[in-house]
Amino acid sequence: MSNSEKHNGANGVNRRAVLAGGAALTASLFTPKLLRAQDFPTAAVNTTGLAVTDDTVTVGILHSVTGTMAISETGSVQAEKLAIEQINAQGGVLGRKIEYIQEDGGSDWPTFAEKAKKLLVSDKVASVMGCWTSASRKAVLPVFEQYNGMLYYPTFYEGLEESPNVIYTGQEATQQIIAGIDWVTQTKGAKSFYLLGSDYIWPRTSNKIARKHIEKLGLKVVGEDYYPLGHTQFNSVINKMKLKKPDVIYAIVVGGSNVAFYKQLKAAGIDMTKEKPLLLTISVTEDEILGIGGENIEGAYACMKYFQSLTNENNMAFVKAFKEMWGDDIVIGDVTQAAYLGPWLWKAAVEKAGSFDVDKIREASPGIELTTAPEGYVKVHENHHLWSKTRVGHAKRDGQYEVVFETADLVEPDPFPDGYQ
Amino acid sequence: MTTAPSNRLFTKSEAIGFVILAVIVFAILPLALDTFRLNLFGKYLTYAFVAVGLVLCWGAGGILSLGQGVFFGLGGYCMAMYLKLEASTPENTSIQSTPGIPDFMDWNQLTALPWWWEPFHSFSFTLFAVIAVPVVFSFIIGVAMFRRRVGGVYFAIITQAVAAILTILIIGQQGFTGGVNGITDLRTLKGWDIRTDSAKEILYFVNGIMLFACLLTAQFIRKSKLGRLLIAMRDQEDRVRFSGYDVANFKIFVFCIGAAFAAIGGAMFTLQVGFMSPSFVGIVPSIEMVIFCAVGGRLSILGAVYGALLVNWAKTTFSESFPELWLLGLGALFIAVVMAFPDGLAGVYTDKIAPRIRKLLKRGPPALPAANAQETAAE
Amino acid sequence: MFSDYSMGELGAIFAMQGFAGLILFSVFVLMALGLAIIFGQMGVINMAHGEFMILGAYVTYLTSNVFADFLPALFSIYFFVAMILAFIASGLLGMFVEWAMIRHLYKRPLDTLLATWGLSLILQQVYRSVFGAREVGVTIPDWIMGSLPMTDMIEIPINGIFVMVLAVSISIALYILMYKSGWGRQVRAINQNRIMADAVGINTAWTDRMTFGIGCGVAGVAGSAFTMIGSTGPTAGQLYIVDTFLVVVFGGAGSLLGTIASAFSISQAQSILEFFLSGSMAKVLTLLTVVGILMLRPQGLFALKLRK
Amino acid sequence: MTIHNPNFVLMVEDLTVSFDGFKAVNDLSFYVEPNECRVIIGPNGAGKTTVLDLICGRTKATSGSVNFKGQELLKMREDQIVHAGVGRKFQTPSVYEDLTVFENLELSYPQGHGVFGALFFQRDDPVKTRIQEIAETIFLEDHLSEKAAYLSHGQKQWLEIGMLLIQDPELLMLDEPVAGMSVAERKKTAELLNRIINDRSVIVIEHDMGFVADIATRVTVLHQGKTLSEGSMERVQNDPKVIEVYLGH
Repeated sequence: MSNSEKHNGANGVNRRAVLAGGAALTASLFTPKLLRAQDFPTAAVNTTGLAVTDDTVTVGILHSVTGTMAISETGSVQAEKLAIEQINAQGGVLGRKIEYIQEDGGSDWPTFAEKAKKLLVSDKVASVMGCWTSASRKAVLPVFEQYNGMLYYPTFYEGLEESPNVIYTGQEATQQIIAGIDWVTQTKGAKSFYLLGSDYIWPRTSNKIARKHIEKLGLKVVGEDYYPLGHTQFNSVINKMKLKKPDVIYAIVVGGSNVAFYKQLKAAGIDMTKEKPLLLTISVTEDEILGIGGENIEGAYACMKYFQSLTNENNMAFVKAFKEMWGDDIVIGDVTQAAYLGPWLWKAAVEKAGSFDVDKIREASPGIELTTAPEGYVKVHENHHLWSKTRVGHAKRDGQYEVVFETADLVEPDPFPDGYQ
Repeated sequence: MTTAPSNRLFTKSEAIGFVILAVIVFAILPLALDTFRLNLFGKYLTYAFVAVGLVLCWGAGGILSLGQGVFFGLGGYCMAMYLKLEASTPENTSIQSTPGIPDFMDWNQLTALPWWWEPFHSFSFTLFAVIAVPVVFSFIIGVAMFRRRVGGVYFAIITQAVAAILTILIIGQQGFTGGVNGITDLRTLKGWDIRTDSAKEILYFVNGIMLFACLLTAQFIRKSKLGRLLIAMRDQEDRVRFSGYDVANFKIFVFCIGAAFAAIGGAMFTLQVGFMSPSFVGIVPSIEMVIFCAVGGRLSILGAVYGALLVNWAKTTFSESFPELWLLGLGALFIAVVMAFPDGLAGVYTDKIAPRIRKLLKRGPPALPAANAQETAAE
Repeated sequence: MFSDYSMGELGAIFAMQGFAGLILFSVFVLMALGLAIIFGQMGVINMAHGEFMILGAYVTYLTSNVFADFLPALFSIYFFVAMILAFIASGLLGMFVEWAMIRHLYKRPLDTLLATWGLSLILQQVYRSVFGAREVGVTIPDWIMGSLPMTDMIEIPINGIFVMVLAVSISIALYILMYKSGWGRQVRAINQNRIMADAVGINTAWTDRMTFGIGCGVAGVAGSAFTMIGSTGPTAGQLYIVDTFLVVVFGGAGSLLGTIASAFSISQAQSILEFFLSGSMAKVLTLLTVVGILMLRPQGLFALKLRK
Repeated sequence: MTIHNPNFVLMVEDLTVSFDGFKAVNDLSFYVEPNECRVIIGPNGAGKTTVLDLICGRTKATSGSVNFKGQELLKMREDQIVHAGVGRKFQTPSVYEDLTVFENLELSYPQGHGVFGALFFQRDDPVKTRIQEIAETIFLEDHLSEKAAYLSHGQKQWLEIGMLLIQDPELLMLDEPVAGMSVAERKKTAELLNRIINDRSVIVIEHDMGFVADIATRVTVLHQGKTLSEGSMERVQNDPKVIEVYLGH
């Protein structure tokens, strides 16, 4: 793959498949009103010197293709490219084809900042889809604020942030956590919890919110443990869990540690299908199950906003198009879907504002609705996060989740939750 | 020739080398590059501090530390703590439950600034700490190891473990350190906005001046009797010991100097890049810093600067165009430097290029004095 | 923290925890044995040790796929075939690396460190290009992933027993190889005096290559075994390198017994601390203790006192 | 503990060192007088080099005492022992090959031995004169600006002796100073040693009996870490125990 060059959207992929997918989506979901470029003169829609011509508009894709985070970020890159393909197939944004410049963050935070700056300053991209870890987002944030760029950030994360220059397309912690804990206490009658996490900010913050909520419900947290990223030995903590006999193991383990944890849990005789204890996680998407092995995590519950197995029409078309573009073996996790929303949300904001200017997009963004999202209907909140439903999936042996619960209404994003800090 | 060999600070060719580097750093790069690229080169130059320290420790003294990232990080963190406190005024942080403390502390339910953060309100204390903290730390490690005659491979592995420990600690104590995200969103230095283009340019020059100060210090050490003792220790440690020197003291000293250089680099890194995170403390960056030094030539302080510039520039360029090939290239570079060019760029220069230049110069006036030939080989 | 539990429960947990410590011990032994040979006997610092382990893991992954596709009837025992293949693959790669690289660097131990670090980067990228950046899921036969219920509380994981048995058998095999066979005598002779060994007719070049190959092969077997408990990805090997080196150095280079003793003490310390503290702090305390002891006793636990 | 006796420069008493149970030096005692040249001889493995290692602090003794002019050397660091006035030459020539002869001698000049002393050490005239003087003594005055790596084996041995001389030690210990030298070099070395041992005490380990006879005041024969015989060259040569050890088996 060669980066840092302009890509016309359809390069290197099966154009027909994409068009078919895009068309299927278009046809089945809504009838787009075709916007023609000549109705929107470049000088009018681009007053800040962004990379917009009469026929094209350039955006940036900024993820890790190399390094340890490449494992996770690949799916996001694929989703963003798919969305761009489909938008172009429908006629682009304000009649202009989207071109993208892809940069590699190399799993290294200063590199992210460096490349973000390059995208904004040298390439003058109209928006950036990118970042995965909180650390990379924190590193680029000052750059986006200084040069007034717009970042579409796909990962579920710890919250505690609300930047005018970021649209958070994944869930923040309270959206993901509170609904899940309510569900497990109401349907499963859980009374005691054991919190486990990898040792960094997202698991720690999430567990903090979880603990407050559990205690608010009058229930008990019987243990809380953190292991360094990349840790591979979990027998001691599994023993502690056996001693404390929690009803729920609430696990936020990430990366390679995940694989070790679930394999060792299974080997220690904790059969998750028996739900004694029940395992609830917010960090294992279908992507992670590939590495863990479906047979090792069968019976666990995951709480997030999207599962590949969702059966609504939007999602069926999305999964079909995704597989046509990237191959049949691929799985789609929560973050991948959230990344897919980025270009669509940006398109909607541009069209609502009638301009590519970042300030106008920012103004236009709150209130934007997307009825075509694979996860269903979403809406941008004033705090730049998405209103979205939260769902609970039950892991099956084949590596997919069966959706067993879904919140009745959209959950309001609350990045600075009162009483949870 | 029965007179004593040259004892001047510079031989002629060394002086020329310093001048050329100064021209590159202070004239060519700033003129040729836009602010963005210049800032990148400024970042690369902060690694050169570490590489120069490694030339003293490893090339001259034979002490290979795989934990230089620790000192780079400590220096950088000290600076970042000061900048973060300045950025965390009660007005800026009014949305927090406890305004006036850094944001990550607030997220971690800290309600007051930890006592050991307090002194970092003072800029002069911070400047002191940038050097003192890493030096004290390296002194402790140095005393413990060199007094017990731990050297070579063992020293390398233990410093590596120290880097691992510090990384886990920083990440684990996120309420106090910012955890894996590091200390981010640094804005001003005594009210001066360090994010603007003009600030970046000024910082680049400050960085260059600091680097030359370190280079001159390193050159002075190399040319002093202490410098010759380091080489002597590397080759015949026992002989030095039985000539009445307390070998450990010299190793501790040079290790502390290396740590101080790395720390200055770290502080300049924080200023120019605008944040500090544990990813510069661990094993991988520490080993990469060794390769900067090896590529430049482990015996040449000027080579170390070129090594840091070249490897990092290549990293940026190649990872932009061929992200998949970059790791292969970096790996191959490690192997090539060790197997084919153990003296790095500086070695290639003295063996292959310098003789030709001299030949050329000899043909036409003014000829370089032949006496310098051997001295050139030493640098 | 224990007042709420009955004696029976506590007894069971301590038994389990002891067992967890033993598993960790076996994991450390498996990680460190290959390195102990290469570092201890040859003085080579192989920073690519983790990547040799991961090669074994990938071989296991491929073998499991082949068995699943072509020999489903024999799937339950594919693991043994995989371990042998892992040994061969990592061993051959090791011998190649020794021939191409290491043999030129015997006099410069610190340089082997840099060169093998370069090698590890290259191997990581090769794994990424061949197997993809994502972790691969190795399907383990069900019988290995089960557990033996001893009482209500005590359940012994079979993969733990498997790792332990493997660690013990490889240790014994290596012990016999190094200390009871003519070949082992040659290796040790070279370690003590290369020139002399050469002079008395030992084929030092071949012995070196075999030693390095066996060390890497053992790493491959370890990697194969770790598919049962850990992840298999391009960069997974990096997770092991610091622990492995500390185990070997702490034990005293050149001493297999020392390596085993050090694996035992570090694993027990870590396992016990993990039970009482959070995992991160347990790890920091363990590493600090090891580094502290190494500063006081740099030659490690079991170094011979030699006349220099 | 040994009480210092002003008649002796060095008093070695009950010195023992054991390596994992093997006693390389076993309960050894001997005494060296001022201006004496003591030669230690003995078969391979007798513990000769180990004795020197123990005196100069390179090996730590298991028990016993080494008293040098009233100071207990066993409790001192190597560099402190050197400063007390003990110089040691190793068996294989150990000079700094990457440095010039001048620099080799300069590093041994007894000044600027602390870290900062070395950092701000000035190469002034007394230093240069002294180096010139020593270089002449060790036949290397024409090689001062050459790298030590380019010297012949014998010249390296001389250089190392010169590096000791410049410190002007009261007790000089030489481990096989003529090993590997040509006949001509041997003669020159004997001459050199005869010149420099006059105003100090010397302990020499040597195999070459002709050379020993040339320089020795007294001879100590070591066998299995113990003194087998001691006295003048003539007495030792006629001692039946010595003959048995050297020729008996």
